[in-house]
Amino acid sequence: MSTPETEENDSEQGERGLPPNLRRDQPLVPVDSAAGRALVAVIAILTFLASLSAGAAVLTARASEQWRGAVANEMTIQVRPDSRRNIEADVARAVEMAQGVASIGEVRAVPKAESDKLLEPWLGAGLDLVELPVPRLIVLRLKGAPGADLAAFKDNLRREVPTASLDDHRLWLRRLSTMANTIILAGVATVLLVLTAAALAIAFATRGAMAGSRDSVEVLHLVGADDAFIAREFQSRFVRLGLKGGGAGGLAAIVAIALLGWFTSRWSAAPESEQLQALFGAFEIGWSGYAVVLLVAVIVAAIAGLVSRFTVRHYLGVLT
Amino acid sequence: MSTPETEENDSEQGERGLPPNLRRDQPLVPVDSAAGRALVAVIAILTFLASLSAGAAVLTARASEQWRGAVANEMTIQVRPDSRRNIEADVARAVEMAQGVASIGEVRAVPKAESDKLLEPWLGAGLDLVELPVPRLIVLRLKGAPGADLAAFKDNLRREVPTASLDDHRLWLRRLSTMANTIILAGVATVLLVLTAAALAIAFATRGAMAGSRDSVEVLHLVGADDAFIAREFQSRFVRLGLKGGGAGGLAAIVAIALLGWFTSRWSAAPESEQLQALFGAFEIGWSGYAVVLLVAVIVAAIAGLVSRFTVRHYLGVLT
Amino acid sequence: MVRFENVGLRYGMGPEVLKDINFSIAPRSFQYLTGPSGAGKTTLIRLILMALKPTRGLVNLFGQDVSRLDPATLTAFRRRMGVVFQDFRLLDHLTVYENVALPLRVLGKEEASYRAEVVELLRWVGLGERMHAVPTVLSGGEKQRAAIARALIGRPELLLADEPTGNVDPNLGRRLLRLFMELQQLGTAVVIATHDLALMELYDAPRLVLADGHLHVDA
Amino acid sequence: MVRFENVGLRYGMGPEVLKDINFSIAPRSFQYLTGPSGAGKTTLIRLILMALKPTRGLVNLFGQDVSRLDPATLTAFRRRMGVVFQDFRLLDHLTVYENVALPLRVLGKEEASYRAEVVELLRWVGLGERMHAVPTVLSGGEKQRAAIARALIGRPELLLADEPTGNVDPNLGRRLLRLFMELQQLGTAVVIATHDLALMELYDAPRLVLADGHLHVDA
Ligand SMILES: Nc1ncnc2c1ncn2[C@@H]1O[C@H](COP(=O)(O)OP(=O)(O)OP(=O)(O)O)[C@@H](O)[C@H]1O
Ligand SMILES: Nc1ncnc2c1ncn2[C@@H]1O[C@H](COP(=O)(O)OP(=O)(O)OP(=O)(O)O)[C@@H](O)[C@H]1O
Ligand SMILES: [Mg+2]
Ligand SMILES: [Mg+2]
Repeated sequence: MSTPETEENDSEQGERGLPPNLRRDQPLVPVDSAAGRALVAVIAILTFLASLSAGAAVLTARASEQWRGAVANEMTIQVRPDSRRNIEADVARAVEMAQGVASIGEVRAVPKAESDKLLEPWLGAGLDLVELPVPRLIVLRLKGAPGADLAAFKDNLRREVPTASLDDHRLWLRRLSTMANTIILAGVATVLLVLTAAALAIAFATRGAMAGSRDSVEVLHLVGADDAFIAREFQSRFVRLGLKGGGAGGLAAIVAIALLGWFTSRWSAAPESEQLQALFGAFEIGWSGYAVVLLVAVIVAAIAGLVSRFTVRHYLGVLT
Repeated sequence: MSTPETEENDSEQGERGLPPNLRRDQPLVPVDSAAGRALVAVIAILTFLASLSAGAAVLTARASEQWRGAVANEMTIQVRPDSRRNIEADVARAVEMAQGVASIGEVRAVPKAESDKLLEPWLGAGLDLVELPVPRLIVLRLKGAPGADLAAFKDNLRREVPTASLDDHRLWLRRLSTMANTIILAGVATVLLVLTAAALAIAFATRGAMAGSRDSVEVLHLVGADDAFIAREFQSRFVRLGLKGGGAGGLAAIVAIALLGWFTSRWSAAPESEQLQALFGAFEIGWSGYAVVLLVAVIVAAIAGLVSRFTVRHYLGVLT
Repeated sequence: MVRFENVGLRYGMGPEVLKDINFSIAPRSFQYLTGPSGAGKTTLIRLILMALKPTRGLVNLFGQDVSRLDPATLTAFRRRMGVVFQDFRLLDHLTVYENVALPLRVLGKEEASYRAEVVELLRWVGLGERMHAVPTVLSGGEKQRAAIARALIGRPELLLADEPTGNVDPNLGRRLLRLFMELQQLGTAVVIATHDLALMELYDAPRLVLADGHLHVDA
Repeated sequence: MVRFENVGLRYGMGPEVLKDINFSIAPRSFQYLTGPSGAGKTTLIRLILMALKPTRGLVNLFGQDVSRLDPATLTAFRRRMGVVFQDFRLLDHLTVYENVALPLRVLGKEEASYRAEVVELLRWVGLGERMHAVPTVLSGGEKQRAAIARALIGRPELLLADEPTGNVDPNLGRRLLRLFMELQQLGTAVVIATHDLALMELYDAPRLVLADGHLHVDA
């Protein structure tokens, strides 16, 4: 048994050599306790939720950018039929005028058959539109941003072809933007909410750990450790937990997003997906999306570090 | 000081009387520790998120029910203009026929001015539609569910008024339903995810508490407590924590939803809100919504009880 | 009441802490358990408490082989024993009164039925003034006395006390020894693990001496 | 080195545990601190450690009034003291080796620089075989020895030992006492709080006796 060894043994100590691995690289506060694992799990879950919300926001932002880009770079001239005028001549004149404007790149008069087709869903399929004097459309594609010459063009057009009107899709843009902004806002709000939740969870967990380690902290103080030393030990622990949780949650989110993308791409044959595709594009969040997810995970770890540092400092202040 | 009292004191014990409040109503495992508060906070946050998601799902479900109800209870007859026929006579005939059908309650021919207005956004505001032979609409409101007589009516109509066609809005219904179902599904998925998160958090916290109370559990065992007794003590603690957290989170969610409703109703003057109103109705979740929020809170508490019971039982099994 | 036959115990992959232990404890007997630090006194007590399973040999308790006990009997046996832990093992969130009343509370007894008894015992061990305190604010000796009171409150048939006087002054030690002796007279078998020679000289009783994992009896 | 002038202490709203305490500890001195259980020995040691503030009176440490110390000096003073707690206070998640090395580790020393020294001390107190174990699997006496080793490893100027032999056998107690005496010869002032009359008879030294909150010196 471990009755004390005789003094001769002590003199032999040099020859015996020292046992290897004396000090494991253990921090001074317990690391992988069950409470620590609980915190990692909660952080992972919160990171997962935050990442998914962020991903949804990015997805919507990207899709709405596409719409906005497409819609903002396009204008249409609508030529109304008028029994006293020749509509084909009016269309030709408007096309000609548009081609003369510097900031307009491409001009295409939509053939009557095509524009009839556009109206079909609204007027009913069976209607014979050939007989109907529907307005004709001319699609203009802009080069770069809308220039000042467009305003002049608008006036000219109104003067020369009174039945034509230039439409810059403001109404559509606004509707789409409201929709997209709401989704993005909800996503960002969720991210903020979840990050707050994570910060709270970490703060409470740090408090819990500190209360549980109250004795250890007192011992550390009494063997001569100063506050900075103790705070470092706690903080390094919580940053580690935060990184673990954030990493796991972020990874899970990336996998989930990738899976969802794969699913929707397989499912896109179904007619129901049309609507979603219109809203969310091809359900691809791209590199920027993955970067945002990673960013969220990193922010969670950073929050873990900051919050635990603050909590530990505060608590050490209370103790002394 | 507390040096032992002499034996004379002991014989006096009866006269002295017993001190009151000897036993506080403390459970045998610590209740309001910092770790416990951390768990309450996390549960509250998760309940809040789950309740909000559930609220959003209910909101969408209610709104979509309204659309679906409105759309499903409505049918339209479209009467196409035909240069060889008198459109007003056709409309009158179709109205007359519709009024003869048992399952159709109300029949209203949309006046030309009104149906022109419906087309305006699509054809451009400046268009003089008086000259335009646009189709005419007759709105039919059904009594109850669509009956078998409607099919007969459809055939009759086609025969007697060839320019008229009955539209039951299937396309619209499908589009709206897809959209609404997606939102509801996302809401339900979030609720499930968050409930899983809560269950996990509670399981880990119970494990943590049990590991932290390992000594207490051993002491309880050794002074003669059986597993059922110990499990009851732990479980009652965690159910209490779950109720606290769930209650706080649910309350916060109800407040948040009420605030949001108030905000949107104030904000609804703004043109951007139109779109949202169309999707979500008046942002009122109603009693059923609040009931769902409460349900979520109760489920969280129930999960806390079940999960902690299971975890404690399992852990006690491991210990012995 | 307790009988060990060729009991051996090792912790994990370590060396054998106890080897070929043979002894028995008669009802109403009184004995010391002694031996150098680390000899295995606490281990032996944990074996009797069924908190450890022997790696070999037979432990017989109240006439039954403990290796094939069902949980209900195990709990029932433990309720017939009282134990003072070397490190006290009081529950820190309960008051001294609640700690001492614990063995009665887990039996499901009404508080009113044991209240007077608990208070009397607390006064006897000198904790009458401290019964509302939680263990964390007690002095070492006060904790030890609370642990002793908890072991005695159930009037066990077998009392196991691990170093019960290590943190109290000699006067108080004598007083506590008297308490154990009274308990024995009421019918309890008492085992006191101790290093305290002065205590053992105070009241002569058989000594179970552990050394190098073996046990011999000094009568 | 330590000087108390009219020191009084009460916990919270309780009675005064210490009243009008006057004494001083000279460098390189050796003394016992004794008194019945609950007399305030541990409290007095906590006052010297600056883990408690006196409710009245003056505590002077290393020539400075402790009531107006800044945190840095406080830490520096604590590094000049070594303490053996009555309840050991080892960190349960660290091995015995790591626990004993703790005072050196918090000084920021490299592990290689103190390794041999720590191992030697552990062997001296008989924990050579147990240095990789965590405190939870140690016997009571082994924990106590680890706590003593931790207090000694930094070669403090002032050693405060609270009941350092309550859980070890008399042989080992003598051995540990010898260790304290050696330390004193190397220049440390030693205060040993104990109830153990046998120990105090082994090596005669002044006794600070606490009773009813008052302190008198038995030279
Ligand atoms: N859980 C455990 N795991 C591994 N080894 C253990 C464990 N518990 C005790 N030991 C070892 O077994 C030996 C005997 O321990 P035990 O506590 O029975 O000694 P003891 O006689 O009570 O000593 P003391 O008088 O110091 O309390 C010691 O060397 C101890 O380190
Ligand atoms: N934190 C505290 N709060 C309130 N009372 C306390 C606290 N710590 C100790 N006491 C009380 O102060 C008194 C003196 O305690 P102290 O621990 O100093 O005694 P001691 O001389 O070390 O006794 P022992 O020999 O039993 O260890 C005791 O009655 C104790 O209950
Ligand atoms: Mg022991
Ligand atoms: Mg003490």
